[in-house]
Amino acid sequence: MVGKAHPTSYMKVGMENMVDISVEFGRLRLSNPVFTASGTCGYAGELGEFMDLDQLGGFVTKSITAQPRMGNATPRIVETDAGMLNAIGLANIGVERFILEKLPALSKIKAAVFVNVAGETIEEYVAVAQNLANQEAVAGLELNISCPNVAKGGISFGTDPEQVREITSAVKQAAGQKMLMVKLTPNVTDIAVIARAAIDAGADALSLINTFTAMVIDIKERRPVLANRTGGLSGPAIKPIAVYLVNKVYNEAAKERRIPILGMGGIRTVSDALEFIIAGASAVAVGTGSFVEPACAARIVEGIRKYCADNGIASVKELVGSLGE
Amino acid sequence: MVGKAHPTSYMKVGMENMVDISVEFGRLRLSNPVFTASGTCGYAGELGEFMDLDQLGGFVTKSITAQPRMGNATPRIVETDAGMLNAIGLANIGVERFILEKLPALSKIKAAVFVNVAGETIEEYVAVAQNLANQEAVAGLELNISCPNVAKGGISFGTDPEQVREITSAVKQAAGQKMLMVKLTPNVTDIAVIARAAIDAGADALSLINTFTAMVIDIKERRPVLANRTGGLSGPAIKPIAVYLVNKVYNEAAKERRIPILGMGGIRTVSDALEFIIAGASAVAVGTGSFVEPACAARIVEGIRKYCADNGIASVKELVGSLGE
Amino acid sequence: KHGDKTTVDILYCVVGPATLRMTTLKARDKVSVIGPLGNGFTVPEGKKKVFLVFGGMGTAPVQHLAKLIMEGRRAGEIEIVAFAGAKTKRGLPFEKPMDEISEQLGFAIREFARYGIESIIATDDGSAGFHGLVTDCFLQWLKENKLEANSAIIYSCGPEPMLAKVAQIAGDRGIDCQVSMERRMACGIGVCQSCAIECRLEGSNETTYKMCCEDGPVFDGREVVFDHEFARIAAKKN
Amino acid sequence: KHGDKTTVDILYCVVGPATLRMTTLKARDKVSVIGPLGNGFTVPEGKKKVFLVFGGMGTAPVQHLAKLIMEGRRAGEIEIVAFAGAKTKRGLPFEKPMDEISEQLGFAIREFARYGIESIIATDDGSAGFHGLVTDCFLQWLKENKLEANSAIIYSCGPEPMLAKVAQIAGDRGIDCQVSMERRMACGIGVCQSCAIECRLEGSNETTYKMCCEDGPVFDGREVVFDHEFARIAAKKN
Ligand SMILES: Cc1cc2nc3c(=O)[nH]c(=O)nc-3n(C[C@H](O)[C@H](O)[C@H](O)COP(=O)(O)OP(=O)(O)OC[C@H]3O[C@@H](n4cnc5c(N)ncnc54)[C@H](O)[C@@H]3O)c2cc1C
Ligand SMILES: Cc1cc2nc3c(=O)[nH]c(=O)nc-3n(C[C@H](O)[C@H](O)[C@H](O)COP(=O)(O)OP(=O)(O)OC[C@H]3O[C@@H](n4cnc5c(N)ncnc54)[C@H](O)[C@@H]3O)c2cc1C
Ligand SMILES: Cc1cc2nc3c(=O)[nH]c(=O)nc-3n(C[C@H](O)[C@H](O)[C@H](O)COP(=O)(O)O)c2cc1C
Ligand SMILES: Cc1cc2nc3c(=O)[nH]c(=O)nc-3n(C[C@H](O)[C@H](O)[C@H](O)COP(=O)(O)O)c2cc1C
Ligand code: FES
Ligand code: FES
Repeated sequence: MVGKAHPTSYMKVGMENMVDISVEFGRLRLSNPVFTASGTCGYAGELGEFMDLDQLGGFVTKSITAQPRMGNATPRIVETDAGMLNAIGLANIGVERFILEKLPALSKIKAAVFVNVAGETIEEYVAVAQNLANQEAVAGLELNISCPNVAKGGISFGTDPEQVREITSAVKQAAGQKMLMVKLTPNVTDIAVIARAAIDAGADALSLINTFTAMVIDIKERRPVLANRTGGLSGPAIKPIAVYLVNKVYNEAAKERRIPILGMGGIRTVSDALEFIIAGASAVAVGTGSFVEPACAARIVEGIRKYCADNGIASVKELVGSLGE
Repeated sequence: MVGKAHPTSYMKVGMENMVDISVEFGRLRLSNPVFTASGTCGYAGELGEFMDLDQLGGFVTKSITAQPRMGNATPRIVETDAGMLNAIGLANIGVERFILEKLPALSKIKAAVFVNVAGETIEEYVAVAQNLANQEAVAGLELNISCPNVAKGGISFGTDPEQVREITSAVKQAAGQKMLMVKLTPNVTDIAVIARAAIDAGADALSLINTFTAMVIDIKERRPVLANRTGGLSGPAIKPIAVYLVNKVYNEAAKERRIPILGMGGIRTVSDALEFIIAGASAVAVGTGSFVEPACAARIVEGIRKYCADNGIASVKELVGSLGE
Repeated sequence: KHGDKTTVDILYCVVGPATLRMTTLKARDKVSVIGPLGNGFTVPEGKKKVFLVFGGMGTAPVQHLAKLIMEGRRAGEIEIVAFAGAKTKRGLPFEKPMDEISEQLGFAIREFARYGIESIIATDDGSAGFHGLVTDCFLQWLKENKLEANSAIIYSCGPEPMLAKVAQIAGDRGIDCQVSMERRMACGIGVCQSCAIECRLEGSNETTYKMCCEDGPVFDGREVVFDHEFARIAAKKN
Repeated sequence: KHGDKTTVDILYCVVGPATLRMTTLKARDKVSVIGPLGNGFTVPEGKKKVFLVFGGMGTAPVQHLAKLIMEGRRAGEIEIVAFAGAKTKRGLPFEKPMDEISEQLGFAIREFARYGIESIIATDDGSAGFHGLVTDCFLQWLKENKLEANSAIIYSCGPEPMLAKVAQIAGDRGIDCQVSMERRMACGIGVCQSCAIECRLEGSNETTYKMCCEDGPVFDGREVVFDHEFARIAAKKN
């Protein structure tokens, strides 16, 4: 059992250097299991002031679409108990400008770069994937079929196993050698069914969870606070649901197919990250947590190293899916 | 628009007495729209010390099954950010003892009494309903097809429209003249589909939401904190999702069929309750909020009266489903 | 600055969960602050007449601007007139009650009078100063006084409908105008796109979103698309 | 009680979110408290020898019990011996360091010595007092001393495995024993069924759940089903 070893601080110093926190994420080997989540860290440049991006295991960009998108009207966010709603509406500069203006900087960081791909039609998704397939700086694509904040596309692709299969295999083909990670929505009856559909259609990895569709009402005005009416709930509020879903997908879909999971939803501390890893995630992503503390992800990397050292765990890989009876 | 009228305090005092906070809930007329939620207020007697139960509009009992149930092993609960997980496992004294020991006291309160009915098979549900059909103290039944904390029955009935139809019509028949309210789970892809299935099969009212399946992991022991491994997430954390789902069910199922909704999920303040009412709930229930403050529901009743008075609203009925563009 | 310590005063108004949490802070609590973020008001060369038009808690930043100008190198060249708006007398965000004589002399607000700045108050209900909106009060002043538009500039901070009106007044008369905008912000550093402000692209009819946290909060009055119905319309279009 | 005010001391240990929040309270903050809830230790007539066996923060309630007994009407008839357990010397929840002479005299803990109560310390690592579990220390005392079981009673509070051991020791020797149990509680008033404790039904092999908040926290040592594997087993059965 963990927690019973009590090395002296001298030993700990030694241990921390000996601990291996690198992980295998499909065919990628990452220096550590911590990513930033899509939409919460821009295109990397902005965060550089607050944290050394080389410390991250992976970096996921804001969703990119074939054409630039202005996004929704404001208010686009509202705070809730232990969480927030957002309805940004996939505001982004479009894949062409992304490649020209943002990718060069991204190519310099050590973290594995995943570009989050979104669209309103399968063709749009495919177009973005084709554009990125030959970009060396890109380690993989994250297929966003789970955005609750756009009228067309987005989540509607992610709730029906048949559509998941179709879009996944289309994008897989377009993505060439790039690793394809499919991002799942929690707004479904059985997430394992969707996970298996994605895997069957060629997904190399799964990421979960995206946000829950939700609403906050201004009781004075008697209308929704967000201009988009609804938004996606993220943050610590959803963490226990996210941990459960990661464990479910791990047990019922990912484990036997050896498909790695990127777990997220409310991660803010080392202990939150470890819950996801123990539940079955090979890596974790920090989203809303970065708003409260821009260097949150980097702090978690160090915390994981310390946890392993303190508990005599030689490699963080031992922890993945180690949830006991 | 609300919030623009500024009566003097003298007028307010007058207004508060003139305001009508009674609601029609199907064919029941309730003195006000506030209930206690199933499982969070026992069988009423226990709460009597902390609040005058006659102040409530409605009272929903803990789930009752055909046979007594001991419930799950402990720990049965764990606190989370702005919420809690529970896995009580439908511990209850069984319908026979309930009628003998608990119903007499319940028959004395003015609030409309709904008995929450649960089971592992349709036959069990029917048996409980038959036992209650002739009890005068019972205003209606709440059909719990959404409990995530039992191995058999519970939520499995509530996620498939076909099963919802089957169990609803079976219990409807057994329930005789009693009002039948069906309690929906949020753990589905499209809650409106389930809502329509219940209505088609004879539901007189809908209540939502029950809890979200969730998990908290003890990272030292590397196992779930709850003995049942998973539990149901309730409390303020889930409120924005619950408000959205109530609004969705109202717009896509309940409104045109004139089926009242009992809205719940994280209600703790007057303003929370009003969000649900504006979203489309004819009445609201306080669950986890009663643990923090046993008299929470009664305080909300007074707050609703005050809100109406302050805003020149003659009847709370005007607010139901009044969400604007 | 006191020796090796820097002291910062934070003037805030409780409007939501974050500011409510701030009230629970006690002495010696540690808070982590990222800043300064975004831009600020700028005073272009050649400006001789400065108008401050503000309402509610919008007072805080313009009061600070007035202090900077009057303590700065160009203090001698610049004349400031401040217009403060509030719903009622009690809503004025100033500590001390006004004194009637100063008010008649045009120095209604002590915080400004300290720097010799003329100040005029408007209340929606007329319980103090001008009876009406602060923007109507400002308009009346403009009617009653001669002004060389080129060397004048308006700084405004407060509720958005007020900013819209001020920007319109400025636009109509060709007076430069800087407005300090407000949006709900999640990250404050330009990564989340939550604080979008619709802005006109120069020399075109098209608009783009700028980020209030990074590109603002101060924008040129001509640039911002103030359309209160915009939010609703856009939402319906989707 | 001070005049018309009643003062209550709350001794608590930070173990989770609720106790952590308690640390943020400041003087004059208002808190709403419901209580007292549940039962407490009772001292049946005829008891002459009282053993207190406790560990960690379980010290708080038994220390209070000792005070009540020694200040009560039967103080003269009753003799108390206290056994305090901790992992290490530093883990002992007492304010002042022990003094060696008192320790040799059997009055290791000042808080008890004040009332003339004999006290013995056990630490898991032997850094103070007896080297080993507090229950082994207690067992050794029982071996070395004569005791009339009927007129003795044991009160215990602390980690559940310790309570289980104490209850077993008591059961084996026919000594009355009251254990103060702990469960995660949501409501505290018997409505939510979260704090279940499996108890034997008298005169049968069956068990039932009692509620720690309402029927406890103090239970008869014979009544409680201490089975650490129970939780897991039951979970698997479902
Ligand atoms: C860059 C920036 C800095 C800020 N700094 C601070 C700060 O340091 N501290 C802080 O607490 N807040 C600050 N704010 C918040 C902001 O000032 C307030 O949200 C805003 O002023 C509303 O305040 P209020 O509700 O008190 O105003 P209200 O009392 O609602 O309105 C004040 C006055 O504005 C005028 N007005 C209102 N509506 C209209 C209309 N339709 N047309 C014309 N005029 C109108 C009227 O004269 C009215 O009396 C800042 C905002 C920004 C953008
Ligand atoms: C009615 C009631 C009242 C309470 N009152 C308070 C209160 O006022 N304030 C408060 O903060 N908490 C209170 N508690 C909490 C409770 O006392 C603690 O959760 C518990 O004592 C654990 O404390 P610890 O972690 O410090 O003990 P630990 O340091 O983990 O253990 C202390 C000692 O217990 C013994 N022990 C441990 N494991 C075993 C074993 N397997 N076998 C035999 N002996 C063992 C050992 O001697 C050990 O050194 C109360 C609990 C109850 C039920
Ligand atoms: C402001 C904001 C913007 C987001 N934008 C995107 C996006 O563009 N694409 C996407 O796939 N997910 C997006 N997400 C979802 C996050 O990547 C993440 O899945 C979710 O927020 C849960 O994690 P968290 O609780 O740590 O934030 C966004 C989340 C937030 C809060
Ligand atoms: C401790 C606990 C026990 C519950 N037991 C039941 C139950 O027996 N039957 C049921 O239908 N719902 C049960 N619920 C769900 C609540 O009735 C309610 O639907 C849910 O908690 C959301 O509301 P809240 O956030 O206000 O608690 C229980 C909830 C809690 C927290
Ligand atoms: S607050 Fe995040 S971009 Fe401005
Ligand atoms: S804590 Fe609710 S029944 Fe004991």
